[in-house]
Amino acid sequence: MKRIIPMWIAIIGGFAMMLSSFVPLAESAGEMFADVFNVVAAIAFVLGAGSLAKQHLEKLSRRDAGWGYSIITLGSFLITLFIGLGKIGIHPNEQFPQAPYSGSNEMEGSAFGWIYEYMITPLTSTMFALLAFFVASAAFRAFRAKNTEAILLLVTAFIVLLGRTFAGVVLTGWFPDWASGLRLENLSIYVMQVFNTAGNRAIMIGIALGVAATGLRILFGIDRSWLGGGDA
Amino acid sequence: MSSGNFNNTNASVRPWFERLDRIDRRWIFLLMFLAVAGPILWIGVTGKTLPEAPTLAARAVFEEIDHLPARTLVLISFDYDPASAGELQPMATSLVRQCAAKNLRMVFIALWPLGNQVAQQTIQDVIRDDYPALKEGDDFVNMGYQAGNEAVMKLLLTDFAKAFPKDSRGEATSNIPMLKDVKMVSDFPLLISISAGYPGSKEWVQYVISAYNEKMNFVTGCTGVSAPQLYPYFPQQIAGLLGAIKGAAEYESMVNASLAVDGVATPPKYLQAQRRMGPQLVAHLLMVGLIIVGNMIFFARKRRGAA
Amino acid sequence: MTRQSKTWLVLGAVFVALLVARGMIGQGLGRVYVKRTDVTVKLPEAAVNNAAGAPSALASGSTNASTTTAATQAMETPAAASTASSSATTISWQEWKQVTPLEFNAAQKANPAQTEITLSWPRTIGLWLAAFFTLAIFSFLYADNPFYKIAESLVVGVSAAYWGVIGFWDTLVPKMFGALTPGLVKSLVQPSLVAPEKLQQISMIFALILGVMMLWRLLPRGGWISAWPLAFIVGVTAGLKIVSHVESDLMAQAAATMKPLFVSVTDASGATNMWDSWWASVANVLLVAGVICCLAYFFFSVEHKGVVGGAARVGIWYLMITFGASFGFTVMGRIALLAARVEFLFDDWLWLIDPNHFRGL
Amino acid sequence: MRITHKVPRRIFTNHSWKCVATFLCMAMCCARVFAFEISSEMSESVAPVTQTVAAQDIFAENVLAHNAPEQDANAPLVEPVNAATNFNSAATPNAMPERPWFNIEKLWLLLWIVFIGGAVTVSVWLAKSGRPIRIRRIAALEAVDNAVGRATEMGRSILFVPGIQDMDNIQTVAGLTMLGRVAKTAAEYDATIEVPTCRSLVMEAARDTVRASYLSAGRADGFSVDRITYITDDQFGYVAHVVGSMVREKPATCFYMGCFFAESLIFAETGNAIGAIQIAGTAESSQLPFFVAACDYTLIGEEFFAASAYLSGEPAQLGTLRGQDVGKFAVVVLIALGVLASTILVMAPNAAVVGWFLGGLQKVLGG
Repeated sequence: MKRIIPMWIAIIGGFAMMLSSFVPLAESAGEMFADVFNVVAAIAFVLGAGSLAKQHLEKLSRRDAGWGYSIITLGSFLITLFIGLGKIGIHPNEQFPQAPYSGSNEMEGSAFGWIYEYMITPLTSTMFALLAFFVASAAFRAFRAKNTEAILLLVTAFIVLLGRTFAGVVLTGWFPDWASGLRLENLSIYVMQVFNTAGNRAIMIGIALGVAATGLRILFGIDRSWLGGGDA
Repeated sequence: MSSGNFNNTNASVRPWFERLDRIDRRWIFLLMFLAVAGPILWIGVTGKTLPEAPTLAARAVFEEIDHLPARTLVLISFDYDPASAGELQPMATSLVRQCAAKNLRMVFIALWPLGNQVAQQTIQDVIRDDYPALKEGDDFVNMGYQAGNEAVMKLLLTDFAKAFPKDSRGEATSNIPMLKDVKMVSDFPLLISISAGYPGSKEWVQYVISAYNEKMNFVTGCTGVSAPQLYPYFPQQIAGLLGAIKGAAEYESMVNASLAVDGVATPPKYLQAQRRMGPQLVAHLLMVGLIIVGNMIFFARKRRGAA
Repeated sequence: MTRQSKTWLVLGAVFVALLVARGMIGQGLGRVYVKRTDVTVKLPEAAVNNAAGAPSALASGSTNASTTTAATQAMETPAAASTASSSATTISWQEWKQVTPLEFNAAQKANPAQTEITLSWPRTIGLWLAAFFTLAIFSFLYADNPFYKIAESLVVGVSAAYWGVIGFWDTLVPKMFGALTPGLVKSLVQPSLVAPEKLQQISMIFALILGVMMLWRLLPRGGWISAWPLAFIVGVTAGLKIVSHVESDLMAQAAATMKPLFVSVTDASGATNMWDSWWASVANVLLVAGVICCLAYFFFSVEHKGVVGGAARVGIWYLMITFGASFGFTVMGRIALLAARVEFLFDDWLWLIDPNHFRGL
Repeated sequence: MRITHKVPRRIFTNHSWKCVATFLCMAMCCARVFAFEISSEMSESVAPVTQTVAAQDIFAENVLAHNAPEQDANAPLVEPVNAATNFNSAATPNAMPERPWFNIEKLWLLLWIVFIGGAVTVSVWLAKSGRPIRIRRIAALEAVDNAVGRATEMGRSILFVPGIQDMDNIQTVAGLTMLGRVAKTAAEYDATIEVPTCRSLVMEAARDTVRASYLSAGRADGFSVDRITYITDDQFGYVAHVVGSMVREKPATCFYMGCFFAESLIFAETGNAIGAIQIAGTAESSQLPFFVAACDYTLIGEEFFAASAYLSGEPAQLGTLRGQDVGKFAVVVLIALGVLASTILVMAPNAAVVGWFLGGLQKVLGG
């Protein structure tokens, strides 16, 4: 019973939503679901926060290796939560001075804004910037002419990379007009227009069918592994 | 995250390619950092930028605007927000500068909520600061943001004033002198979109340009992420395309060259894209070099293995 | 001392020495200046009586927390003004906007005693912290180390709370509380709130029930009920995505592939341009063949042998070309990100370069 | 792989009646809609007629466009049709003042879904009735057992990252079904599996899934909730934690299954540096190049959605894969016909029948 009811909830919800896409009157059902989902996700944050607190408190109480870092995580979590939820130091919005909480947490000069600008932004954007290093090491290691597939991958990446720089333009810019299609920058546009379009199109068609089949497996009750059902 | 530790004891016995293949990847990281930091420092200190050789797609943007007669109406749509300003602002600045210098009449619109803000900023930086003779309402007008994404585009097909009933100052569209003869979007011979995603260039092509391909030309500047999706439309529907900071730099160099005055240095705000291309060039060359070295190792080892 | 810690020590020492040296020359190191503006806002007549109690609760917190330089003045802001005299119908506070060092220098030149533009200690400290974090994350490229661990622990704690706060103020308050307790939200948060529709209210009650079911897990008994909202979400997602993917991916992409294999391109004079026609035709042939071959690769119930096998092999080639091209195109964006961080270090923090002429170099 | 199941021939099994019932419902809806279309065309004579005329005009324009000197013939045939129809509907917004209960413009979309649903249903039914199903080898999935076994041998853990999106993304759902399979294998091999998640709801769903997998493997005692944790909703905050713990814990095997964005390469390169076996699967086509370059095995797009069914080895699930193939075959045939028709049309612009045929094909695909 504990698995049958959720399965039917999914089936009914899914088919109702599918049909609503075709009924003009219910066209906003998708948006409404998005709202409902966002609210549920926001409420479920309590569960995530609980898990976070639990793992670090356990680490602390066990005095695991690196428990000091758990203090940092927990402390920064609680402080940020307190400042943000209480809108500490936020003055009301100029348009609505009568509403004490009308100010935005993101406003310049607020404590929450400070945390965002000087902690979250540098930390996350530097993490993002690590990618520049990883593309280099991945290119060095993986782009080797081991077989036909690897050669195609490598040669295309090479052409596009070179075509994106001034050097590529200088290298092949002297090609006469009738062979202008072979200039690196045009070659990379050609690759994008033909091969990339073809590949992406097929991937998208495949994904659409894959999504449809996955969805139908769920809606027909064939696949219940997501339900914690293991095998049907 | 130390990768396989280099074994020093018998390093000298190994052939060069084996040593290079087992190179600690941290050396690659260091090279990458230098490839980016070096040019930034060099360009920052000397103020010089690297040369650009404009590609076909960027040249087309410049020529589309360049061949228009003075006083032509141009519709410029700001479809991005400050988050993608790093890539797109240099394009917007140069596009508006070229239009202002050519004395075209510019109509600004925004389909992104924050697009109006970046449009205002661009108008301030380029038109008000450097072309103070241009008058709002006669030579340019900012119609502000209009919600509705493609719905706005569809409305523009039939009725411009309905889509944008007033400008950002609050002036009714019917009272704006330069818009007197504008009924619908096809009254603009050129449409420019600076686009960071949805709604943007792709939607302009699908809803507006395909309907008026003979009457209107369309040029666009877009982020690196969306450029691959737009190339299939070039040059049929999109007459000119600026992709990412590279396209911006190429176009910027063309505009600067066409407006250069002897003895006067180009202000830094018109060099943003070319400045940012410095680290790109060196880092791309590094990547190309790494791929070549990687394959030299591969083939050297293969030959050794075969011998 | 191990070799690694020696390396760290030497690197650290060299770095600090360079930093001190940099601080001695030129204009020094990164600082942030702010400009103060006083804001006075009139309370709407009707609101004065209603809200008189509420703002005072917030009063002590209404200072601009990060700019403590002026905390003493700021302490006497909103509520102080509105509670001091019952007839007061205005509230006021101070705002601090960041300005360039150039503006600070100009203001100092004009009037050395000015207090309008000042050095902001909280923001300057923030700037240095940000620089420290940037370097701490970069240090991970060398090896895992305590600096990275500090940065990691901090970013996890801060960002988890950040998204929780965003979820509360940007989703729960306007959407759920706005629909269920519009009066409260109107008086405290968003006076411009539009009265919720019936349907909206029903959907939010539904959401609340689902949310409570999720939280039931925290109770010792009956946690199984949280499977219901999850099932609802999964089912509805499946239903929605089937429709949207079939429409925008399958149908639209297939329709776009129906291209003629033979095209004739005519130039301005009306004559057929053989060369261009040939290229355009080849492009279309390659495109159509590519789509079909790639689809052949994705066939599951047919062994990749014979014709299908050949087509699938060509399909894989197409996919590899696609991946190579995407890889090459993405590199530019990634390097731009690194360049932005390096520019932050060199420009905002070390004041080594000044590309935007903020310091008038 | 060749799976032959000898299942007793029972037509109305538990699943089939459900599938058949839902399929019948959908078919009935379509039939009703067809009837609606006919009756609406009969009653509202004005609007439909103008629309047909407009459609013909567009078509004529289209053919003209191919011969017009300044128009490049390479221009996609589809977009002008699309846009022009949209233009028409925008120009005459009041053609249908009342909102009908069915959006007639989406008729073909509904039929496509019914078609795919029907193909899946029939395939499942055939599979259940004992027809042998052949499924081609998917290397990445063949490697799953070995990869899990390796972790047990090395005494290290398995890392499973179910993407960075929430439960309203179908890729996350597909990732979780995959997690169910991997967790079951891990439970059988007695390997530990760590699942850091980026969303609270995903954490809860993953806990349910893994718990059930351990249960069905008969190792309920081996399950620990604490190995499935919430980190942070922030993309790069999450990445910072995961790569940090990767270099410290050094998992022997890493699975990346779900929706990924820029972090794909950070994970894959870090995993590579610690020498882990890496199996990735995503439908995010912009990230596939990075997984392909840096991981040992990658499930590309549709393969990722097929993974869970493939690993289950159940006839019903494998049947859905064949249903997918039927859909793909239909697409290939339609594309081939469309290409043929438009090619003929270029060579002989006056072939009205072919033009009409092509128009029909476009309509089938929502054009």
